[in-house]
Amino acid sequence: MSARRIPTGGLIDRSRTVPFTFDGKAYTGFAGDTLAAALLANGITLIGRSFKYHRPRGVFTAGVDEPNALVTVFKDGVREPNIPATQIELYEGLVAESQNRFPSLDYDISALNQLAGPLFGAGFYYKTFMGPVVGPLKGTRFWMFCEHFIRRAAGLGRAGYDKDPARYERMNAFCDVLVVGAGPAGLMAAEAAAKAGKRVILAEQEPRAGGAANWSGETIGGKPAALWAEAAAERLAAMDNVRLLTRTAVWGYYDGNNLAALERVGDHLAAAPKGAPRHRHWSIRAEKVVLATGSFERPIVFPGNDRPGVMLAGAAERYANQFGVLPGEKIAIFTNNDGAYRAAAALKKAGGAVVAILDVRPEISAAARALAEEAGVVPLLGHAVAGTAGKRLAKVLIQRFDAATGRLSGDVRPVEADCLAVSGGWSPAIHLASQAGRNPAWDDRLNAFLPPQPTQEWTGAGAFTGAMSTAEALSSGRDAGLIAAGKKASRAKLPEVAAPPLEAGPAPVFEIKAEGKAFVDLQNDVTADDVRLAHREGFVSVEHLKRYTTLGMATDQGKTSNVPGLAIMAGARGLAIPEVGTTRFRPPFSPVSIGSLAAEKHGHFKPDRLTPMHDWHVERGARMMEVGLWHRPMVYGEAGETVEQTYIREAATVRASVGIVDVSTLGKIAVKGPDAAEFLDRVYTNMFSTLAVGKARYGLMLREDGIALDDGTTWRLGEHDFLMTTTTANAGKVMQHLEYYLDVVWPDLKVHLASVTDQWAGAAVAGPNARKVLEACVTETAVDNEALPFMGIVHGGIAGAPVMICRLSFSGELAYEVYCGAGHGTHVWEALMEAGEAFGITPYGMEALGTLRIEKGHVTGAEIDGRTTARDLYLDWMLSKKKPFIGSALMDREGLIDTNRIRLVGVVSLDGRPLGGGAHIVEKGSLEELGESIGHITAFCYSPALSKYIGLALVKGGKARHGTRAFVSDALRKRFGPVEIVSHHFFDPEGSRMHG
Amino acid sequence: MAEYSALSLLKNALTGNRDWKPAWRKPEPKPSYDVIIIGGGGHGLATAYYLAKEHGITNVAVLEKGWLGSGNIGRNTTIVRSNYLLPESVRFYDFSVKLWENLSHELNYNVMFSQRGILNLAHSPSQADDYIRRGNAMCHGGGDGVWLTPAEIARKVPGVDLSRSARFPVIGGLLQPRAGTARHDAVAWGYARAADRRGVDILENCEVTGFLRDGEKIAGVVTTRGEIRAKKVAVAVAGSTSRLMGMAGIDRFPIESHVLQAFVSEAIKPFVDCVVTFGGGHLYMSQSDKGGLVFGGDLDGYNSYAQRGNLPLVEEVMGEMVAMFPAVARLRLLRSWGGIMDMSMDGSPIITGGPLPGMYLNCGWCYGGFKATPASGFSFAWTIAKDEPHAVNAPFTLSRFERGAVIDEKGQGPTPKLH
Amino acid sequence: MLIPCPHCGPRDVSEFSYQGDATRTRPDPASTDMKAWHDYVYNRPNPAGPHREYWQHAGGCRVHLLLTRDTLTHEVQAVAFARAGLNEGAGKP
Amino acid sequence: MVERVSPLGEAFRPGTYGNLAEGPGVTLTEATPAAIAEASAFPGSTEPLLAAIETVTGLSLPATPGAGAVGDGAAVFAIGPGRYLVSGAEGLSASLQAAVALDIGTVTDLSHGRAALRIAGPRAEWVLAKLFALDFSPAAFPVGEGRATAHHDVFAHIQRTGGDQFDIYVFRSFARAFWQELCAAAEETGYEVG
Ligand SMILES: Cc1cc2nc3c(=O)[nH]c(=O)nc-3n(C[C@H](O)[C@H](O)[C@H](O)COP(=O)(O)OP(=O)(O)OC[C@H]3O[C@@H](n4cnc5c(N)ncnc54)[C@H](O)[C@@H]3O)c2cc1C
Ligand SMILES: NC(=O)c1ccc[n+]([C@@H]2O[C@H](COP(=O)([O-])OP(=O)(O)OC[C@H]3O[C@@H](n4cnc5c(N)ncnc54)[C@H](O)[C@@H]3O)[C@@H](O)[C@H]2O)c1
Ligand SMILES: Cc1cc2nc3c(=O)[nH]c(=O)nc-3n(C[C@H](O)[C@H](O)[C@H](O)COP(=O)(O)O)c2cc1C
Ligand SMILES: [Zn+2]
Repeated sequence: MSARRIPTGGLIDRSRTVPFTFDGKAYTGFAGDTLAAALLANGITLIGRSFKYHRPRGVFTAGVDEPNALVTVFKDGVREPNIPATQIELYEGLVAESQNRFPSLDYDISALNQLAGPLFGAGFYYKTFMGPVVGPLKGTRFWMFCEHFIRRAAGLGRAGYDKDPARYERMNAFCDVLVVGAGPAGLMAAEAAAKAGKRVILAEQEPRAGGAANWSGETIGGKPAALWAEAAAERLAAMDNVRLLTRTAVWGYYDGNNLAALERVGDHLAAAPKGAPRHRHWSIRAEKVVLATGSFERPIVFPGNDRPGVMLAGAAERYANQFGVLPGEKIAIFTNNDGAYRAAAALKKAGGAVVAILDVRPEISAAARALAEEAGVVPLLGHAVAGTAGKRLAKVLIQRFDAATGRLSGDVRPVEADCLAVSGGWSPAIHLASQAGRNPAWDDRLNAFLPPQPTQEWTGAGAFTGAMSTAEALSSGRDAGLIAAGKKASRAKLPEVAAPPLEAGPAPVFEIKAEGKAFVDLQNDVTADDVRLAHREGFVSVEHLKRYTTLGMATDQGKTSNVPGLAIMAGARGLAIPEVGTTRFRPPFSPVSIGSLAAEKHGHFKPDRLTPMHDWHVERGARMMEVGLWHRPMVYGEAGETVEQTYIREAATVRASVGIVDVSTLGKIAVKGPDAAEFLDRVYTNMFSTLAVGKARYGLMLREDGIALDDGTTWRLGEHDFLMTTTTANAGKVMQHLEYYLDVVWPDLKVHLASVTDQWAGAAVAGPNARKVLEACVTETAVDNEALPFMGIVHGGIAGAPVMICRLSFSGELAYEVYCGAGHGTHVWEALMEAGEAFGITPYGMEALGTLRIEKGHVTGAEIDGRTTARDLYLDWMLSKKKPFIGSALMDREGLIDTNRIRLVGVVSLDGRPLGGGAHIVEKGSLEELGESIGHITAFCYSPALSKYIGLALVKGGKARHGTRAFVSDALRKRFGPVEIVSHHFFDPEGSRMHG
Repeated sequence: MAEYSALSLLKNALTGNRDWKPAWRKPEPKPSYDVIIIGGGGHGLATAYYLAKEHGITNVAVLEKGWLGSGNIGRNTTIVRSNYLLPESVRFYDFSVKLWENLSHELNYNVMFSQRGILNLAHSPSQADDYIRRGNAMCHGGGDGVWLTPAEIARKVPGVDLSRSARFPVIGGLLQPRAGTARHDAVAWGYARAADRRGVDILENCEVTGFLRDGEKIAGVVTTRGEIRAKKVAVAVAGSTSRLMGMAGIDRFPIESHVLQAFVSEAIKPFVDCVVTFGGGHLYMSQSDKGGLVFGGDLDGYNSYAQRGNLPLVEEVMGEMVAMFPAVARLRLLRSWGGIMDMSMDGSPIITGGPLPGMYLNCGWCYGGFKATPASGFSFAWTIAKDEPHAVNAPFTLSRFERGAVIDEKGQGPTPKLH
Repeated sequence: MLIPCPHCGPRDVSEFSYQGDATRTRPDPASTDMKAWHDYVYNRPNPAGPHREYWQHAGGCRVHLLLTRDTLTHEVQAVAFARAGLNEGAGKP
Repeated sequence: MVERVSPLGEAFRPGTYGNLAEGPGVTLTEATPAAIAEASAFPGSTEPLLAAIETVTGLSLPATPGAGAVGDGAAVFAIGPGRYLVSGAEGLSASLQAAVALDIGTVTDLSHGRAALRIAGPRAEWVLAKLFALDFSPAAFPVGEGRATAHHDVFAHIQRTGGDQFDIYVFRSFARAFWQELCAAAEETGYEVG
C-alpha cells in the first residue's frame, strides 16, 4: 500500500483488498474504506472541479457534508452523478469518474473562467446578456444563445438517458421510539428505550454505528470508543424490539411524526442479493423521536481555502483514526477552538508530521496545550492562515492575527504543508429538528445555532443539543431514551469516558480577510466577496443572500457554509448573527434517490385494471387502450386492416346484424335502503321514485353549480334496491359525490351505497339480430318484446350462469346489456359469441362503440366535460320541474343560459375527408389566416350508416345553426375544410330501431 | 437607464465591484401615497412598475410583510406558457407572453426568459383530442401550438419513455414553442429595481395588519411599520388573500389557500431542453440554468398556510417523474419546498376593482400565476389607474361566480383543490 | 400527516380524500335565495388557523369525517364522524 | 353451477420464486371463499345486524372498530362503522338478506366483485409492510381483526386469519395487478405460490 496508508489501526479490514478504478485508472483499497479514504490512501488529492470557476478540488470532509469530492459512479450499466466520494463505500469493481472537467481532471480548460472571476461575481448574469434591442438577436434570442453555453458550463455530473434497472422499495414502519443517529448519544437512547420495553428503530446514515466514537480516539467504559460502540450496536441488534438500520439517513420530518428515511441496501455491494432493492425508502411513524444527529464541523474562511489538501480537522482525524489514512505528510492545523488539537495529536500519532498549529486565539486551555505537545509542535497563538499556494496544496501562508479586531499583521510567512486541517467550530445538526420546529436559537458559547423548540414529538440528545462531550452524549442520550419511553431520567452510573477535557466553544472568528478568493460555499464557488457584493446591492436578508449568490444551494445544502456565510453577512451589516437569522431548512437532509421515492411505482406507475373478459380480448388480437386505469379493446383488427377499416366493419356489422361489446367497466353502484328512491330523486335531475320495479331509466346528474356531472341508467331491481350505472371515467367521482351527500347533507336518509362495478361483468349485445342471439342462449326467461320491453329487466341464465338482462341501447340498435357475476364473465361472453355465430356476431371495441354513439348523438365525457349544462347538450327535457335536485337552484343563472354558449350539434364533412377530435369550427378563414373559433369537434368517426365523416361538436348558438355551413379548422393537424352543421341525431332520430 | 450592461460589468470588475448600487432603496414609509400595493410578490411589484411607467403614477408604495419575493414568486417552477383552452385565458396569457418577450430590456434586468418550449405529453386518444382542442384554441386565439408525434418527441426530448409497454404510452404531444422558463427571483428583483428607479417605495418587513377606513371606503392600511394612508389600496397577496379580506371584514370569499410543493434535483449537465409535462398524472419538469431538474405536480390537496407539504405527494410526484423519464430514478432529490396557493373556485384569477370602495384586488392565481406576472401587473395597474378593466382582464371579475360566467379551464367546478 | 379516523385509527393522509370546508350549510333544497346558494357553493372562510373541514376516509372505511385542523401547523385538533349517528362503537383501534 | 374463474389468470403460477436462500418466507395463494357479502347497518342498528350475521355464520363479534372473527369456512370483520365484510358458504348473501330487516341494514353480494388473496408465513408482516401503511404487529393487529386500507389505487380489506396469515380482499379488476405487486414485494424473502 501507499505511503499514506497507516500500517495498523482503524476500522478497515486489511485482509480484504478491494480493487476499483477512478478516471479509468486501477487502484486498490481495503474493505471498510470510503472512496475518498481509498483515493487519499493512494495519494490522490485532486478529485473534482468546482462549479463555476472549475478550480481543482480535493476531499474536504469525511461524511455527508462533503461539498467538493463529487464523482460519478457507474453501476448496473447506468451512471449516477454527484455522489460524494466520502459516502461511497468501496466494493470490488467500483468504477468512479471525476466530473465537470474537460479534457481531463488535471487540465480543465474551463479553469480559465477564473481569470474573468471579477466579472462573474454574484448576480452577474442579471446584469448582462440582454442582447440588442433590434436585429435578429433581439428579444430572447441573444439570451438563449448565451444560455446555451452557460448551461453547458453549469451542472455538475452528467446523467444518462438509459432506464435505471435497479429495484427500489418502500417500507412502512411503526415504532414507539425512533432514534436518529447512532453515535454515543443515539446508542444510549436506543438502548434505554428498548430496555424499557419500547419498540425502537435506530437509524444511522453511516455503514456502522458509533458516530464520533469511531474516530475520536477516546475510550468508553475502558474500551476504545469504537469497540464500545460496536458492542452497544450488537446488543441492540440482538433485541427483538429493536430494528437497527445502518446506511439509513433520516431525511424528512413530516407531520404526525412521520419521518422518511433512505436505506442504501445495495450500494456498497458489487451486486445486490436476489430480490433485494438497491434503496429502500422507509416511511416511519414514531410515537416519539430522539434526535441524536450529532454535529457538523465548519471551516474558517480564508483566501485559498479550497485547494486540494485543505480539509476539516475532524475529517483529517477521522481519515487517520477510522480509515488508517494519513491525509498528508506535512500537516498544518488552523483552528479557532480546542477540538483541532485532538486531531493534531491523532495525526502525529498516525505518523504524520504536524508542521504547525495556527490558532486565532491568544490563549488556549491546558488540555489543548498538552495535545499540541503530543503533536510535537508549539502552537502559534494569535495566528491565522492568510493564503495558500500550489495547485494541490503546497504552502500555507501565515500571519499574525488579532481575533478582537479581525486584522492580520506582520509578515506573511510560508509554511510547507500538503494538508491543512481547519476547524472553525461545531454546529449541531439541527436540520431535521428545524423541519419540525420553530426558529433555531443562537448560542454564544458554541457560536452555533441550537435546535429550535419542537412542534412535534421529539427530544434531542448529544452533540445535537450542543452537549459536545462524549460523557454528556452518553448521559443525555440515556435520558432522552428514557423520557421517550415515558420513564424518568436515571441516575445509574454510566460508562466512564476517558477524553481530554477540551473546551467546546470556538472563538467567534469566521473569516480571515486577505487578498484572494476566499470560498464560503465551496461547491457553488460563492466567495466572501460575493457575500459582501450581495450586501452592497441590498440583498441583505439571508434568504436574499442565498438566492442572489446561491450560497447553500448545492448538493450539501450548505452544511459547511451556512454559518460562515451568515457570519460574513452579519459582519457586513454590523449585526449579530442571530439578528441576521438562518435560511430555512427543508427536506431532504441529504439527497435522496428519486427511484426510491417512486419505489414500486418505478416501472409500474399505476395498477392495471382488467375486465373479466380481458384475456379473451387479448387472445382475439384486440388492440387495447387505456381508459383511466382500465384496459379496453379499441378494435379487434384482422390481418391487414387499419384501425379505421376495423371499426367501420365492426360498427357496420352491428347495424346490419349484431355485435357484442364489453361494458364491464361502467361504474356500478348498489343503492339500497328504505329511502333509496327519495335519494335518487334528489341526486338525479329526473324522477326515479316513479320508476317501476324491473325497469331502468336514463338519468342525468348535475353538480351543485348547475353543470352536468354524469349520466347513466339506473335499474330498479326491487322496491328499495337500485343498481346505478355511471360512465367508466366518473365511477369513482360519482360514488364519492353520493357518499358525501349521504354522510354530510342528508344524514337522515336510510340509504347504503356499495361499489359493485367489479361484481358484474357486462356485455352489450346490439343489432337487429340481438334478440335472436339472446333467444338462442338465454334460459329461465323469455326475452321477447313483451317479457323484455325497452328499458325492461329480466333475470335468467346463460350456459348455466345466472344473468340479469336490461334492454337498453347506446348504439341506437335493438340492444341488451347482459350482466353476470364477473367470475362468469368469459363463460357468458363465449356463450353469447357462440349463440351469435349464426348471425355473424362481431365483438366490437371502443372505436366502433364511439361510432355508433356519435351516429345516435349520445353524449359522453367529451361533451359532459365539466363545463356544459343540460341545456347545452339539449338534455333539458330531463330537468324535472316537480322537485328540487342537486344543481337545480343554480342552473338557471344568466351565464348558464346565455344564448351564445357552445351547444351540441352534429357536423358532416363536406369534402369527404376525416374530421378530428379537438378541431375547431370557424365561420370563415383558412389555415393561413385562422378564423375566429365558434366551437370545436368533440368526437368524430366515419359513419358506415351515413357513409360520411361526421362528428359531434359544441358550437356557439347550437341548434340555431342547423343547416348552415361552416369550416373545420385544425391548425395543429393542418386540416381545413367545409362542414355542414346538422342535428346531432344523425341516425334513426325517432329511435324506431331500438324500440323495435 | 442602461445601468446594467456588459460594459458596466467590465468597468465594475476592474474597480473591484465596489460601485454597484442597491437594487432597490430601503426607504422609510411615507405617511401617505397615491396607491398602496399590498404584497411584494411578482404581481404587486409589476403593478407598481406599470403604474409608474404606463400611467405616471409614481407616488406608490409596495408593502411586503417579509423579504421581497418571499411568497410564491420566489418558489415557483418558473414555467411561462399560454397554452390555454378558453378564449379569455388564451387572450390574457398570450398577452403576458408578449410582455415577457421584451421584459429583460424593459427592466434592464436579465430575467432569463428562455423560450425553450413546453411539451404536454398525451397518453390516450381522448387526452390527445383534449390537447389538440387546446392547441387549436391557442392558434385560433393568435398564439402558437404544434402537435408532435412520438418520433418527433423522441428527437426533441431524449429520455422520455416512449415505449409501447409504458403504463401510459405516449401517443403524441402538444408543443408551445414560445413558452419556456424565466429566472423567478430575477423577475421580482427586476421589477422591484425598475419600479424603485421610477420612484416607487418598496417597504419590506412591513406587514399589513388592518385597513383604515373613511366610512365605507378603504383609506389606507395599518402595518407593522405604522399607519399609511392612500387614495387607492391594491391587494396582491396571493395565498394570503382571505386573510386580507378578513381584515377588511369580508369573512367568506371564493378562495382557498392550498399548499403546493416543488422539487429540485442535484445539478446535472443539460438533460432536458424544454419544459415537459406528463399526462398520465400531473407533473411538469424543466431544467434550471444551474442544472437542477425543477419539477412539481399536484397540490397536496388540503387548505394550508404552512408553506410545506407532506410525504404522499412527494412519492406521487417521484413516481410520475420516473414513469416519464425512467433514467431519473438514478438521480437524487436535493430539496423540496412549498408555497401557499390562492385557489379560486374556477381555477382562474380575479383582477378587479373592489370588492370595497377604494380597494382593488388581484388574486386567484392557483398554481399558475408566475407566467401571468407581466400581464397581471399591466392590467391591474390599468384597472387601478383608470378605474375600469383593461380588455384582457375584463372577464376576470369577482361577480362571475354569481352570474355563472366562470372561466373553468379544467371543468372541475367549485372544487379548488382540483384546479 | 396523520388523520385519526375514529373507526380505523390514525392513518396516513394519502388514504383520505379532502372534501373541504365544513362550515357551510346547504340552503333548503327548495330555497330560491340566490345569495345563500352562491355563498354555499362559492364562498369559503379559508382561515389561517383552526379549520373545520370534511375528509372522507376513501382508502379505508369510506366514512366522512369532520376535522378541526390548524392550517398553519397541520395539527389535527378534533375529529368526529360527519354523520352524527355513526359515533357508536368509536374509539379503537 | 358454473365455476367462478379466477381473476389472476396466468399470473398465478404455482412454484417457488425469488430469494430462496432461507427458504420461501411467505406462501401466496388465492383464498376463494364460496361467497362474499357486505352487510351494513343503519346508524344505531349495528347490534341487530351483528346478531343476524351470527345467525347466518355462527360467528359473533363485538361492535367495535376493526373487530372480526374467523371460523370454519366463514369469516367476518368490520370494514367501517356498522359495515362488515362477510365470507362464507354458497348462498350467504341470500341468507343474510333474509336475516336483515329493511330498517336494520342492507346486504350486497360481492362474491364476484372481490378477490381474496392469502399471504402466510414467517415474513408475511414484512412483505405486507411494503405495501400498506398499517402496523401488522400482532399486538396492533390481532388474529381475526380486519382493516380497510389502500395500496396506491387499490382498495384492500385485510383480515388477519392466523398467527402469520392474512387474507386481502381486493376489487376483482385489480386482483391481477395487485397479485403481481405482492409477488414482487415477496421476491426479497422468497415465496411460494400454490
Ligand atoms: C411550488 C410552486 C410552483 C409554481 N409553479 C408555477 C409555474 O411553473 N408557472 C406559473 O406560472 N406559476 C407557478 N406558480 C404560481 C405562481 O408562483 C403564483 O401564482 C404567483 O407568484 C402569485 O403571484 P405573486 O408573485 O404576486 O405572489 P407572491 O409572491 O406570493 O406575493 C404575495 C406577497 O404578499 C405578501 N403578503 C401577504 N400578506 C401580507 C400582508 N398582510 N402584508 C404585506 N404583505 C403581505 C407575501 O409575503 C408575498 O410576498 C407556482 C407556485 C408555487 C408555490
Ligand atoms: N471533536 C470535537 O470537537 C467534537 C465536537 C462535537 C462533538 N464531538 C463528539 O461527538 C460525539 C457526540 O455524540 P453524538 O452521539 O451526539 O454525535 P455523533 O456525531 O457521534 O453521532 C451522530 C450520528 O448521527 C448520524 N446522523 C446524523 N444525522 C443523521 C440522519 N439524518 N440520519 C441518520 N443518521 C444521522 C451521524 O452519522 C452520526 O453517526 C461525542 O463523541 C463528542 O465528543 C466532538
Ligand atoms: C426554480 C427553482 C430552482 C431552485 N434550485 C435550487 C437549487 O439548485 N438548490 C437549492 O438548494 N434550492 C433550489 N431551489 C429551492 C430554494 O432553495 C427554496 O427552497 C425555495 O425557493 C423556497 O424557499 P424556502 O425553502 O426558503 O421556503 C430552487 C427553487 C426554485 C423555485
Ligand atoms: Zn376510517
